[in-house]
Amino acid sequence: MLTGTALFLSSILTLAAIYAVIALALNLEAGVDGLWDLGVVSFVAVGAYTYTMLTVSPASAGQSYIMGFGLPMWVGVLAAGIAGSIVAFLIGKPTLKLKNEYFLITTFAFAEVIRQILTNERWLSNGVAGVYNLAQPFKTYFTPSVYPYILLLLLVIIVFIVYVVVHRLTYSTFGRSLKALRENEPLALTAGIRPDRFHIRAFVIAGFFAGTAGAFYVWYSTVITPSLFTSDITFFVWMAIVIGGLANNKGAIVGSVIFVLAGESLRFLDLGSGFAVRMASMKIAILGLILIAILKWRPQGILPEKKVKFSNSSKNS
Amino acid sequence: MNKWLKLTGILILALALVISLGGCGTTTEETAGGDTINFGYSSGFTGDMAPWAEPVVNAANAAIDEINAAGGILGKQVVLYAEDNKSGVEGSVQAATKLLSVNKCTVILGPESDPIMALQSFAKENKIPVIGTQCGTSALDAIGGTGNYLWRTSPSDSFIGICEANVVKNTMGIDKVCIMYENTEGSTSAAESFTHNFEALGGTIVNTIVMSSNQSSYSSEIKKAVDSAPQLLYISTGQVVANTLLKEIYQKSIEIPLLGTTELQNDELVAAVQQAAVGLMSVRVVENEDSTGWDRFVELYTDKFGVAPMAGYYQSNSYDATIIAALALAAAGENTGEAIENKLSEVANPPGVKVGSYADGIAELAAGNDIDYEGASGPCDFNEFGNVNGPAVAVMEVSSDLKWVQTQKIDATGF
Amino acid sequence: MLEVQNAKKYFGGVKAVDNVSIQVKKSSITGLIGANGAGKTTLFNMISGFIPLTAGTVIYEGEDITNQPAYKISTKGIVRTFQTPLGFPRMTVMENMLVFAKNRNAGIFTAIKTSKKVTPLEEEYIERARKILKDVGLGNKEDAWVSDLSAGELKILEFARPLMADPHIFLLDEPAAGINPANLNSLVTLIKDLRNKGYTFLIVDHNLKFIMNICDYIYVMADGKLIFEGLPDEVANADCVIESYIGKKKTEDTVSN
Amino acid sequence: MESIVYGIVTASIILLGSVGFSMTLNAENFINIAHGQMLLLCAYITLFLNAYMSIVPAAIIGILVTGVFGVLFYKVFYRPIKKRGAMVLLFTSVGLAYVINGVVGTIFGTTTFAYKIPNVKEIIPGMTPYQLLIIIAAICSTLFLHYFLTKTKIGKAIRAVSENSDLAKTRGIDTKRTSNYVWFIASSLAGLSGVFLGVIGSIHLEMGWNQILIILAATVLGGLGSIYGVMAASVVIGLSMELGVLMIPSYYRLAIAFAIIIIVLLIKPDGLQSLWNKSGKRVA
Repeated sequence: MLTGTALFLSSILTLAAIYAVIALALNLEAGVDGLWDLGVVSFVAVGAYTYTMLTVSPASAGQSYIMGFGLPMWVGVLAAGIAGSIVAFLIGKPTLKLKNEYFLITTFAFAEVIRQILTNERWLSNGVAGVYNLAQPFKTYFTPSVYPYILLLLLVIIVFIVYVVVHRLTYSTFGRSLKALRENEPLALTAGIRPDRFHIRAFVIAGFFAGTAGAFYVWYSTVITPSLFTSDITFFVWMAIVIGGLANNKGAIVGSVIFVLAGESLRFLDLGSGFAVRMASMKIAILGLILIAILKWRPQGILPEKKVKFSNSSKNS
Repeated sequence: MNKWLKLTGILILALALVISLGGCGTTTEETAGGDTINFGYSSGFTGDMAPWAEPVVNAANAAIDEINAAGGILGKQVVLYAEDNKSGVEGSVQAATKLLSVNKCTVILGPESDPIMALQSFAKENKIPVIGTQCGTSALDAIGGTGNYLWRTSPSDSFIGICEANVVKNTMGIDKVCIMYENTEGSTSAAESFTHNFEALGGTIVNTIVMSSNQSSYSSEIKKAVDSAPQLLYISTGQVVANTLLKEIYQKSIEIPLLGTTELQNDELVAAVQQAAVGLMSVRVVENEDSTGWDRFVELYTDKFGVAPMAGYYQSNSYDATIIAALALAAAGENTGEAIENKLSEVANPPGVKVGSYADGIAELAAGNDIDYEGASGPCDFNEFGNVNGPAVAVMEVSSDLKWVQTQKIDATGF
Repeated sequence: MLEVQNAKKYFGGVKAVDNVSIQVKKSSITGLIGANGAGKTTLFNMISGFIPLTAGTVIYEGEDITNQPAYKISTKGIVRTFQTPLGFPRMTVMENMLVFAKNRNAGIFTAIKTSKKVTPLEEEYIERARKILKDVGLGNKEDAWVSDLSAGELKILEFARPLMADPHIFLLDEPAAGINPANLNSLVTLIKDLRNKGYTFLIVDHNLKFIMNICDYIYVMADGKLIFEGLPDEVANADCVIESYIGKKKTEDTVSN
Repeated sequence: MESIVYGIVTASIILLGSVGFSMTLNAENFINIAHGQMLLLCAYITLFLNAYMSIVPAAIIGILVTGVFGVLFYKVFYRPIKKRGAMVLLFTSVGLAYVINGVVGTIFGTTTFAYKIPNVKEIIPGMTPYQLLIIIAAICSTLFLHYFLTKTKIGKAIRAVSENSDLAKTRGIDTKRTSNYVWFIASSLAGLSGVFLGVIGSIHLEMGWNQILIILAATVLGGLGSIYGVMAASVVIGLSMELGVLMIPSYYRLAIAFAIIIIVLLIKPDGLQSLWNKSGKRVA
């Protein structure tokens, strides 16, 4: 029982780690900078598809997609990040001047349009049928029973790297300027901070990491279809950072893990298969209650935004 | 920086611990059986596939009850663990992992098209057979079968497509068809298969209209379809779209005959749209000679749940998959995925004594006979890729008193 | 030093600022008074680049800065404050100060590469900020959330922040609003001190007494037009000012109560 | 021509769902994601009642009950945390949406349902009596809201609260009472919209999620809480979807709507209301 649970746990933690990467990216743009981005899934989708199209072999009979270069995975991951950045730049350039709710709905609309294109343009990415049986990294070196742990280890390392990068950005001058824009844009202007430039940088960086997360998502699911990239991912990651604590990078990770764990551990609430379907609905309600409860008793999230102190900075560094 | 180094160190240590635990697990897992035999069921209890969830799980439970009533398998009772795959790929991986590692299931039943495709390598690597009961995707046509751990008891869209095309072109004598399908994986696959086969038979597709899900109206789409002057409308959608679409077609007094996919062959749809469903046709796979399988299942299911099963809800496919898995396990005499995998074809396919229930099956097995299970959904004979085809198809139609009735049966062996 | 020539701002049909010209001399304290809606803040917004001019020019140290974006104008040494000083609420006082330090364009890649929390350059700025905070009497508030400061402390921080960037001219929007008399005196001292160090001020305020007390030269606006200019004494005695400004203010007060 | 009729019908459905949402957004200043689930809730309550009575009384009771639920949810979930800002409220409403959806799913199961209502034929191309009813309901509810907010005493109070709740309090307006009205009316309108969706289509668990997105889009496109803006936005989205299908493949129906939203917002960053409302101040 224990070992089986460990295996299941490692599988869902892997998923949590992927969400954590997206959450860290979103946290930079939405938590540190104050962008209400409801289209973060578009970076993930474009990253995932770029990765897949570059790393798979050419389309076989009955399939149809572009590229299929069979490039190494790491090239694919890097390309996924770059593709995410490019999409972020293209979306951000015209939309970043919009205010909160307007920005929110425009980014959401972009995400929907991108998903519709991926759904309907068969020649591009094999449409709704998607591409199946995609490779996982370092798979051949390990036995299948150990591999889930290896994938988890790999993703933990990735989360750690992304965390370090985002953490450094957050507490750099750059991050401080983003926070200033979030807190009081007119005042930030008088400090000589140029909003459009800083916003687009934050957006593009977030696009990069969310793009790479797309590649990791493909590792996890071994399948790519447009239905993977609904706005559920966006809402999920938003909830993770709100629960974890907006603008706290550790919070983004903690929020992702807690939210995935909360959802998945409800699978252990078992009243037998006869009730399984109704239970699935009830679990949604329980998840909702958990969310409400956390927000009620910890409105700033589990790990609220940290106070930046310099008073004894020499000892702390 | 030191803090980070420490943190990484701890994380790696923790992971190493987990891995070593997992490593130990693999050695014990093979032998761990427990007092029960565990079957897993993975299906979309939430999300797009949710309308099908209850009926299919009920059907599997009906089978489990029957198995346990007959003394279980190898003297052990069977427990069904049902997990929500959230109608998608991500949930499918989670559900399957949980069923395999936590519930120690030796077979996973149920997944739909996208979800089962996500388990392609999972099934093979973990040596756990996955038997789809409600997936039509043609992507599965040539990748399953013994050794690949993927199976299905629901017919492939490719096969249904051939049947539908034959029925439309040859039996009804219709040449011009307009296709309306929803752009989801299941619906697209069915529509493409029909298109391909209908054109191969010399028919003309006058227009293909792809619909987005969840719209409040499809008036514009219907108008486009009618303008192309087809002799028949081929409809491939989920429940929700079908409800709106059929109502609107009725409201516009459009008299063009309608052929829906098997999925639309259910009573909820008819109850929902009432008169608008009258005349809706649909094709399903049946036995060639008069088989009692379906009737027996209808009776059994109705007794248990108070409503009759419908072909479009894949209940019979779900039921059959459960029974076949149980028979395979009984035949193998060993509760492992690998053992079941190797016997699935054998118990379901000829040659052998034809059996129609689990009790008959184990009796024959005990007598040392090879068996050939004939199920509620048809003969359930797997081809080399783990797909089932049928010997005949029935054309179903909604009668004016709002009942699905069989209007004709056509031999499908020649298709 | 700062010159506004024939500035006009029309919102639709409303002439918010109509052909106003003012001049601010170096190391002076220039006042701008007028009733609510007289166009003072609009003029301010135009100088600091927050809203574009309909017509006219703004010249700063001989350079035409008309309609340049706000972030650019502020880097030239023109800083402004706002009527309601909020600061950056969910940042500490020290962070608030550092935002105004001039190293804000530090590259992203440098940031990613730097493992130190505080770079040597920032160390310098932190020292500088501490000194300024100490000077203005906020020395013990370095690590406080700005949202936790009192209104008076916020006002003072409003002055302290721009000092990080070595400004040349302060545009103060209602600095005396909502301040109690005791704090007001220290504010006056602070402004005068800074002026003596060579800083220049343009102040918009309601509070006639405060303006009269502090300013070297005063402009009076009403209904978007400049109606009077002169030394504090002259303004205090000008009929048109009393009539238009003070009279209006009274009626306004009665209305809002 | 027919497409215009389809467009108006679609617009009315969107409008009916959006006016209530727009009202809570306006009065409470947060995006209430659970609004979509109020549609669902009412559709299912009406479905339950429909088993015992005909659709009209069932719907009326259902709508009133939903209104009461709306007030109740506000009191239990939103009001205690109102001070904590729009983000916390928004995600609390997401949580509540899950709760409603989950509870309804647990009780009714996951299959699709329909009301016991007679089938009808179109009276003019693209419009059945049901659809005509929807158009009338959409127009009436908009007019009612306009009248209510601008002419009645309680409506004026609601507007005062939404513009400046502190000031309204000092002027002696009972903000709690006005909030109750807001939530009752908004939830009832959501309920009405839910019943109509069930009438023309079917009743299923995803209907709330599907609707809230288009509602959100219409409301933002209209210009956040402006009722005329929402009207205009609904018409723009409805017509662009139906007319767009004539030129672009129909599977891009939804994409067309979103593309229009992107384009409009890039040209008019304050939404459609800025077309007639130059000062950028919200009206009604």
